[in-house]
Order: sequence, then structure tokens, then C-alpha cells
Amino acid sequence: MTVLHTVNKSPFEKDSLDTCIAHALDGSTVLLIEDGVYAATRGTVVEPRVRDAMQRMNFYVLANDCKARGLGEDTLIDGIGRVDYGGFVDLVTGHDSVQSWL
Amino acid sequence: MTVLHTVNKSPFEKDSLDTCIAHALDGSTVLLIEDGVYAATRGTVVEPRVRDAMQRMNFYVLANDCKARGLGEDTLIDGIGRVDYGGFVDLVTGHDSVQSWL
Amino acid sequence: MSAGPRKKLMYLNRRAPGGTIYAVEGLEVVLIGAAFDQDVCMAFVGDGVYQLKAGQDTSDSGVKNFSPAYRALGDYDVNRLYVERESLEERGLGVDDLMPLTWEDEDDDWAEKPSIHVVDRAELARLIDAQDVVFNF
Amino acid sequence: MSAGPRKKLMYLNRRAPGGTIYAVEGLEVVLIGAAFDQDVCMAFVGDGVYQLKAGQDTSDSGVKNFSPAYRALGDYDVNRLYVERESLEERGLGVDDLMPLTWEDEDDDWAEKPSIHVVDRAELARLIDAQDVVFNF
Amino acid sequence: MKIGLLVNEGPYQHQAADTAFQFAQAAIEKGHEVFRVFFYHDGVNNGTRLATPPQDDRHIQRRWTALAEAHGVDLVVCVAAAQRRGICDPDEAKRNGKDADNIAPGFRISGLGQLVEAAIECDRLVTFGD
Amino acid sequence: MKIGLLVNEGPYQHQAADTAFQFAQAAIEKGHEVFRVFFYHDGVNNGTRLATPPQDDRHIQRRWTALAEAHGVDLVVCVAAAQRRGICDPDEAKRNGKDADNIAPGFRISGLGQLVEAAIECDRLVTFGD
Repeated sequence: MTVLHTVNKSPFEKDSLDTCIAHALDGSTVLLIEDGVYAATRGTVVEPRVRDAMQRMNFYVLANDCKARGLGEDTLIDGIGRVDYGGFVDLVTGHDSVQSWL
Repeated sequence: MTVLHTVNKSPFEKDSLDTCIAHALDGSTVLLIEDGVYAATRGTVVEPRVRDAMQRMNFYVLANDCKARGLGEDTLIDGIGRVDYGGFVDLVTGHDSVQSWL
Repeated sequence: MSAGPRKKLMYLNRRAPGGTIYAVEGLEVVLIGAAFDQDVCMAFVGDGVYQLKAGQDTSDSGVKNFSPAYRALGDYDVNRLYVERESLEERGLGVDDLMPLTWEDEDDDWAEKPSIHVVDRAELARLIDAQDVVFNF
Repeated sequence: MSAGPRKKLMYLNRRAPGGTIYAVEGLEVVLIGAAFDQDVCMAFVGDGVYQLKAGQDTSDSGVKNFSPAYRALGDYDVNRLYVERESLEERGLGVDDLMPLTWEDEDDDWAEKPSIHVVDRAELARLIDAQDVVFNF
Repeated sequence: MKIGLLVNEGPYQHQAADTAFQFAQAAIEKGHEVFRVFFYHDGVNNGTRLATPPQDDRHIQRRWTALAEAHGVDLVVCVAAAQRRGICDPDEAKRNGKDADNIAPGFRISGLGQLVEAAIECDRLVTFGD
Repeated sequence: MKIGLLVNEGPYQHQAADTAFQFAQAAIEKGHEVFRVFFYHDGVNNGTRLATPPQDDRHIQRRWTALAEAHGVDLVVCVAAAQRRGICDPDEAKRNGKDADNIAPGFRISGLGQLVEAAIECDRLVTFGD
């Protein structure tokens, strides 16, 4: 199976991202949405953990949520894919199941 | 001024307790309520941070919330006071203001 | 109640009881879902392990105590409750601190068997990965 | 609108905008509260600093963009916005990443002055301690 | 002392409404005045009379209503937050072209100024939320 | 594909209802079937017709209703969660002795079995919550 994991919480406020990373198998995909997108920005104290996880998993952000929060494409960690709601749908249908870390 | 700080979130899930401790002055009081009471138990990875903060501040738990969660008096860190809702009221009136870390 | 092959359903519990309703209303889904005859398990991760803490007593809180409902799970054939070892350890808990939940195995002369299985994080990750559907509460 | 001495009121913002409504509805309290002529300030701590991020644009989200409302604060005589330095640094942000909020000082020939003051955690702790009332959003 | 309460979450979903109620009751028992309970954000959902919780569980709205009736506690629901979430009284329903209302007895709908006023008038303001 | 959605939070307070709606719309545009949107926990509050959000903001309930009307999406509100929180249709109002109801057009109230059924029948179940 390949699982799509979604994270919608800020990594500074809640343990959702860390719990996701600790429970996602190698080769899975992590999609950051809502306040979860802050984890995708460069220069934060969370960045090393995200880069480390990116060695094992594919990371995406929901671009609509980045734009709403003023996070330009140039502020994102290299290698994180950007999708819109249609791309979110494609990620859901392109994986065997979806696990939402709320 | 002396401030009563309340924390109602689990220290394992959210940053509320850590943010409280980082912003409470020496001599203030911290009251743990709701899921915040888990921070008062012995043997957790959070205990050292609580013990450290107890050097500078007074800690209380809402006993009703401990009982509801099956946390017996014998499981709490020594030196943390126990209050009921009436004691909560007394803490509120006995300090100059109340700051709720949600 | 459903045609087709049985699906693997996991109810993944990550929240403490009491502070929010997710544990209570999550349990309601498990009990209703039992009627659908699927391949069901529950997992308790992070603060979710507190849901199984023994000795919960809301008599001083003015709130309904729902923790006895976990004891009914065995009767509903929900008898695989995976509790994450690391989550217990981080919270200073052992399996002895949890409610002793059991079920009766009709294929083994109705022997009473424990429903709680402590598994480590890596094993739980594989279990999550193997499900068709994971409900998060 | 109120007799008696002015109180020191702080609106303490700890949540990111967008994911929840607390920032929006918190700002509504500040704007209404301005009519009461009290000693008012705002603080931005933790994810609250993201509320002031420049360039927020919800046009692709189907949600109302409320971030321009922060620019109105100066007109309401809310001109002390304390932003925690450590919270900015943990998020890789500097004051240049924030909206340039200003107010006009009528006692200084209407000079335009910055409303945002970056303060360190220890100073913010003292500010919180000095308030009569702190609103948390 | 004169105490104001701010409740920011709806009933049942979070414990905030329960804690606030227990606190209010204890404060009254100790002889303090609960000047006002202001319901903001999802807290406005405490004020609907259409809830029917299970019979063996507490009825959060009715507890508030009883507190208002017994002790004259002023239960104020924020109008702006209530409009977003579908809590209205007969006047609001009429103004907004709604065919029904759902406000519970003992609650009244008013503006955010009531919250700021409570913060200024009270000796203490205590917040309950998520 | 056949997709089921689970919405666990009320409108406005959390982004969950917005994200779920945008996802549902995008899935339909891509030719997928949104088999059902199940509203649980505070998610049931999406289904009240009494909300009047500011005119320059989105009207979350009406967006759902329009989606149901345009594409036949099944919008199901959990009865147990709805009873706790004061969401009811005329039948529920009558059964529980309420003098009003507040369910919005396009929404129906039913049991938790509808959620489990969606999980079994659908190719994917996607959860939106807090």
C-alpha cells in the first residue's frame, strides 16, 4: 500500500507533523494543508526535521493555503511539490488510502 | 502584580504549557485544568520541565479533572497543590489577574 | 450488512478523554460500525492511550462517565486494541495502568483473552499502512 | 464610554490566521474595544506572529481576506503591537516579512510612526504581567 | 468580587463550557457576583434551545438557563459570532429573513461591547476555550 | 472514483469545512463521484439554515446546499451529534418536543451507519477536522 498522509496543523503549535513523520512508512506521501503549510517554509526551527523526513517521503503543500498566508513560492523548502485542490484530489486517488493527522 | 496562569491543554499535544512557563514571571501561579492536568503526573517526559518550573512558580491542579481522568493523588508530582472548583475561584480572586494559555 | 469483501478498518485514537468529545463520539462509531462485519481494529497513539486509563471517575465533574463503554467492545467483536508502547512510556504508563479489557474467544471454548496489545511505533506504522480506511478521533 | 480609571488591556494573539477564526474574531474585539478609551496594546506570540505576515492573499481560497483590517488599527489608536522576537526567529521571519503598520502621532505633527515593536520574550513576559486584563485569541 | 466569564467553545465538543459552568457555580456559592458570561466564537452554540443530549448526560444549555434564573446571571451571546453560526432570537430572525429562531431562555444577543465592558467593570475576567 | 468525505468541525471556527468544500468541488470537476459528505462532531453545525454571515464573506451552508442541488451530493448530518448540538429537522423537532427546526435544504439527518457505509462503499474516505 502507499498512503497519503495529510497534516493540517502548525508544527509549532501541535504534535501532528511529528506524529505523522514518526508513523509514515518510507515511500509514503505527506501533503501539508491549512496551518500545516507553515512546516514547508525555509529558515524555521522545524526545517531540519522536514528535510530529514524528505529523505524518506514525498512532500507537497496546498498552494492555495500558502498564498492565503503570504508564503511565496520562493520561501518554500526546495523539493516540496505544490498542488491546488485538483492536485489534492489527484494525490488522494493516486494513493491507496488517506490518513489525516489532525 | 501576581498573575494566575491557567493551562488546559495536554503538554504532549500542544505548546500551551511550554509557552506559559516561558512567559510566567517568578512567583506567579500556574493552575492546570482539563487536559492540562496530565502535566502534573510523575514519570512522564514532561516531568523535568514541570519540576524545573516549580522552582520559580507555584503549581496547582484541578482535582476534579484529575479524578475524571483516573489520575490518583499518588500519581502526582510532590509539591503540586490540589484544588476543587471553589479553590479555582479562590486562586482567581487571590491573584491580580488571570491569563489563560489555551 | 454489506456485500463484497471485508475491508480493513482502523479507528485511530490520538486524543485524551475529557478535554474534548472526540473519544466519546469516536467510540460511538466503533460500536455502530461493529454491525457491518468488517475487519476492525483500534489503535491508541499519543494522548489516545489516556482513553484506556483505569480508574476514570467523573462523579465530581458533572459529566457522563463513558469509560465503562470500552468494556463492551469485546462483546461487539472489537478485540484488537493496539496501544503504542512509546506513547505509554512517554507518559509514564504501563499496561497495568490501563483498564483490563478482554474478550471471549468462541473458537477456543470461550476462553477470556486480553484485547489490549502493546505494540511499538514501527509496528503500528505498518498496521496503519495496511488498512483500507483509517478513522481519526 | 466608561467612568473610573483606564484599565490596561492586552489582546494576546497566539494563533495563525486562516486555520481558525480566532485571529479574525479577535481583531473584531480590538476594533470594538477601541471605543472604550482604555490603555490598549496587542501582543503577537508563537504562531500569532503569522497574523502580521505581509502578502496574505485569499483570492484562491474562497475565504474573505481580513489581513488589511490590521492597517486600520492605527486609525483606532491601537498603535502598540508587540511582536515577540523569539517567535519570529523560530519561524525564520524578520520584521521586514511583516506588514508595515503605522499610526499618525497627533502630538508630533501627525508624524507617521511604526506600530510594530519587536520585543524579546522576557520583556513580553513583563508586559503580560503588568496588564489588568489579557484577552487570548 | 465581580467576575466576568468568557466562553469561546460550543457545548460538548470541548470541556470549556463545562469548566466555565462549574466555575460560575462555585463563584456564586462563595458569594461572588458573576457579572456576565459572554459567549464568543463557537461559544454562542451554548445558547440554542434545540439541543437534546442523551438523557443520562448533562444538559449544558439548561444548566446555564437555570443559573440565569436562579442568580440573575447575564448570559450574553455575541451577535456577530451568532450570525455566522446560526444562533438567533426572534428579532434577529426577522431582521435576517429567517423563518425560525433558536435562542434559549435566559440568553440574550448583544454586541462585542458587552465583552469589553465586562473586562473593564469586573475585578477579574476568566477565559474558557480551546 | 467514488469518494466519501467526513467533516468534523463547524463552519467558520475552523478551516475544515472550507477545505472539505473546495476538495469536493475539485473532485466533481475531475469527474469523480462524491458519494457522501458526512458531518460529525461539531461538523453538524454546517447544516443549519439560520446562519447569516457577513455579506462580503462566503456563506458556507449555502455553498453546501448548492453543491447538493447541482450534483446530487448526499449531505448527511449525524443524528446523535446533531441532537447534542441543537441541529434538527421537522421530524426530530417533533420527536424531541422542540418548537422549531433549523436544518438547511439539501441536508438530511441520519445515523452513524451512514458514515461506516460510506467508508466501506467508497474507494477513498477523506477526513477534514481539527
